[in-house]
Amino acid sequence: MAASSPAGYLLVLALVVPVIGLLGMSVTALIGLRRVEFVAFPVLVAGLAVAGAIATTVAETGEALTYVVGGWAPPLGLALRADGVSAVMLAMAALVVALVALNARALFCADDATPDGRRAFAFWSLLMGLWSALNLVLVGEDLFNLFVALELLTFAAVPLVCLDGRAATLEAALRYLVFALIGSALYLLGTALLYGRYGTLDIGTLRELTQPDLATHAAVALMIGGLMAKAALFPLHIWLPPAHAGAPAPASAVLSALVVKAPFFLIVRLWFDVLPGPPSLPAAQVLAGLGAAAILICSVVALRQERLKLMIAYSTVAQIGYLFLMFRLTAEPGVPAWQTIGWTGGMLQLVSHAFAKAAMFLAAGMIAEALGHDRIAELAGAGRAAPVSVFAFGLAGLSLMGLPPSGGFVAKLLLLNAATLAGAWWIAAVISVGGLLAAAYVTRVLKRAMATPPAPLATRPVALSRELTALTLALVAVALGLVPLQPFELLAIGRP
Amino acid sequence: MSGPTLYGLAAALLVGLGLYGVLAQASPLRRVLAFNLMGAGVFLMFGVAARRGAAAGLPGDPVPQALVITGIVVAFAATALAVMLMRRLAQTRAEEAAAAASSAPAEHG
Amino acid sequence: MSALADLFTGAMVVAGLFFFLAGTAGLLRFPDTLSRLHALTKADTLGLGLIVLGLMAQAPGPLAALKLLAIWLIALLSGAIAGQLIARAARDGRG
Amino acid sequence: MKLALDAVLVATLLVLALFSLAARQARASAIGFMGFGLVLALVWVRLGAVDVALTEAAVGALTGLLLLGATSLATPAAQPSRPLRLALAGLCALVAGGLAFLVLEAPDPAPSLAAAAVEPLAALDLGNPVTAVLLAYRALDTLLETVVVVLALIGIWSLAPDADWRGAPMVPGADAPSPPLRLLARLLPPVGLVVAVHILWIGADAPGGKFQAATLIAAMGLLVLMAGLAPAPKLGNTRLRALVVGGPALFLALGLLGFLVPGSFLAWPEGLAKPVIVLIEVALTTSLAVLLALIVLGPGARRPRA
Repeated sequence: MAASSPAGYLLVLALVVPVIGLLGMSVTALIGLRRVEFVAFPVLVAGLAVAGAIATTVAETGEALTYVVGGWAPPLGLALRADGVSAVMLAMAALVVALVALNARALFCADDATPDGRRAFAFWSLLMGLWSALNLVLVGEDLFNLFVALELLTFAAVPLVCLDGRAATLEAALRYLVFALIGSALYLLGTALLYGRYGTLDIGTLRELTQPDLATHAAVALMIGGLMAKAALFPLHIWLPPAHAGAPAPASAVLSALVVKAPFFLIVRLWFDVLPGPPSLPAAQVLAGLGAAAILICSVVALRQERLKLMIAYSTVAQIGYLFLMFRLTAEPGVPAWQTIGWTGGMLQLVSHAFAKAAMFLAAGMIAEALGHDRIAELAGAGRAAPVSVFAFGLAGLSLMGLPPSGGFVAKLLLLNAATLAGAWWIAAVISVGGLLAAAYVTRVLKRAMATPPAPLATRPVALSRELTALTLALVAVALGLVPLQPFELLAIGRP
Repeated sequence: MSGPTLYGLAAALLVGLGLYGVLAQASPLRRVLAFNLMGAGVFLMFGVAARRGAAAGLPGDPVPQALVITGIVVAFAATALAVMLMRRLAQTRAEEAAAAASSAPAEHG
Repeated sequence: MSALADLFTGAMVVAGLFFFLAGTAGLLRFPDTLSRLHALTKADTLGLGLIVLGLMAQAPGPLAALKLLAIWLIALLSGAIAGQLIARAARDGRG
Repeated sequence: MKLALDAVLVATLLVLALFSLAARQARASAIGFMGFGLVLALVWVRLGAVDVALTEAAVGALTGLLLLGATSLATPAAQPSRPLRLALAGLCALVAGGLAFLVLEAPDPAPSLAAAAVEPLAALDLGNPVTAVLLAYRALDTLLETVVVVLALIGIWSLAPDADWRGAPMVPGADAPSPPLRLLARLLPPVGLVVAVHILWIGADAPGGKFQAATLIAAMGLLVLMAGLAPAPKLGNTRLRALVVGGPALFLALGLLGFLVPGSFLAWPEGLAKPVIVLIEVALTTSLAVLLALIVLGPGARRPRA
């Protein structure tokens, strides 16, 4: 196992900086601050700097960063590692968290000692915990350490859903928790089987050891099954729409853009780094088939929603479906997965969806604040009340539809090409139909929002600076469309 | 049959029982209880691996034993969060029902 | 000496188990909460005491024997008070 | 003879598991689960994992307390349809059967890190390899796990109504404590504290350690509160908050100091490993005891008006 890289300490900082913020927030009075968000902002700046430093180091050296914690080399100790994909996703998470935080500042700014302080204290503390957990998922190399990361993520995400304390959102949070716990239990079960079989949980060590036998396949299947429930892959998605629609808009943005990507990322790790030998085509077909079903069915369901936030939540389930197509599209005989365009397409879909979806939820939140509701049928006038937000919503929609110029366009084009190359015509057809359905549900909202209201509306003004955070996220999603249309070097760094 | 194998089979049964309970029970409280049974089965799987890996004069491999200790504490935290969510849900439902009952006649009357 | 100690331990543990058995039979057979409680707490306290006494003969040193005794005392205390609490709950109609 | 004992334990364990799943009354099922936890602790002893047995016995009791306190919430809800239940039962039987097959087919000799874990013990000056795993080899797991517990507490606090969130939580029974309970709450805590300190202190060399000690202290604290001997603390209290985060903060700070000496995160300086580990364990025990007790007490609440 490799020793620590010179800049490996950055990986530790990525985990630890948000934790310092989290601990500090509980004792704001002790450190002389009256408001929780005063702790959050220095932490956000530091975290952004760390993520940026990791990304540039990995890109410049062309090698993965590694760190051996405490000097105890695996398999006894724990290692952290960031390859090209991890570095990109760390930067993505930091950017989304920071922009969402800028948007949330006005919503969660109460003094810690006041009654309203509950929401502010909970939101910022949980956001910090969530960010640390995400970073650990992205850099962890030990399957049990990753289990702890998943639990940290669950405990941060679930209470965010029911911050408003209504019975409906509490119920959504409880259902989310039950699904997440079943997922963790199955994941841990697979981990136990792998330890019993190989005596190590370090992914780097397992890669060398795993044999294509029943125990290994059963263990990985259990783990992937559990992670599928956490990633809300169809038909295990039923917890997601009420949870993501019930949370306050900034929380929804983080949950939909980042939290569901963490279990998906772990499935990718298990699939490509733990499973021995070339991936089996039938299993890839099953995952891709479920992804395709998610795209078709949940896009149609999104089209029929009456609430804007519920529609966006169903769109999340559909867009997650695209990610699972990747398992079929990277299975080219004789070519390592990360040199296929399916790999680039899948990863690009992941990143561009994160920015687009965060933008969309923030924009929806601003529109709901301006109008006082989020019923799609009564959106007329939104274009005048919150023009920047509606524009951001439209831009983000481009990415979901897969129209140029946007990251979603390039991602879906790459996936489409990969499907054609692999001869998987049904996947190509699903991608095309999915784009049309997304266009239908996005334009449905835009048309209503741009219409003139029948009577003059009483709207509340919304701060332009907050609208601009949504717009920035949407612009990043668009700018991702400039990524070259070929296997992308950065995403292959550090692959074996 | 050896002791660890026996406990391994018990662990397999507990996982099956717990999983069925989590999936098929209707009441959230029983689901949480079943989740704990399933968790116990999973931890026992680690325990059996630890016992089978006894070496160097130890009664068991200490690494999985330590993992189980961490896991037990995490499972406790999960149970607590679930129970508190249920409690709050019951309170809020009662409050919302009372509010609806008191406001409904006013609106129509 | 050790054979004698083993014999003592065996006899005490068997006697203790007998009281546990009797207490459990009472728990299962008696009609109402108070009499069940009566059977259970009395018999189990004595049963545990006998077993502890038997095991003290096997203890490696006086400190370990004292620890065993302490266990019995704590069980005695908490058993008595738990019995009281359950009886009160039963009296108040919460049992 | 020993196998017979194992068989009896396994049978009891499974019967209690079935009972707690199938019992009609929610309270019976919670009590069945507490019994299950006790038998499970014995099973851990039989598996040569005394540390785990102590943790299971201590934490299992708190879990049982939580479930028992929630039995009034068991609302009758619609069961899934019969065909669906049959399908689920089939699926679960398949999982259990597959696992049983894998248990029988487990590799022999089993892979193990026991030898690797024992080798550095002398340099760390520790006698208990489990403590070495928790606080040296895999210290990051333990650090993050305490953060998990802190986060769970914050999540629970966030469930409070706005007006009460910094107030004291409700303590069941504290308004009208019975005299015998007050007596117990006066007699038991000193004994419990001594036992907890003992368990913590020997943890470096023998089975025991911070989780077990912290759970015991938390239970003593809960007993005192439930007997009405002390009022529940206000959750907004800065000193209480400092107690909650103090342990994890010290652990993290010492871990970061490792960057300077001996040069790695969560590495302990040569020769000082044992004092540092004992210091962390003491600090974590204090924080975890407060954390666990507060988690059981729940979010801030208003006292119902008499």
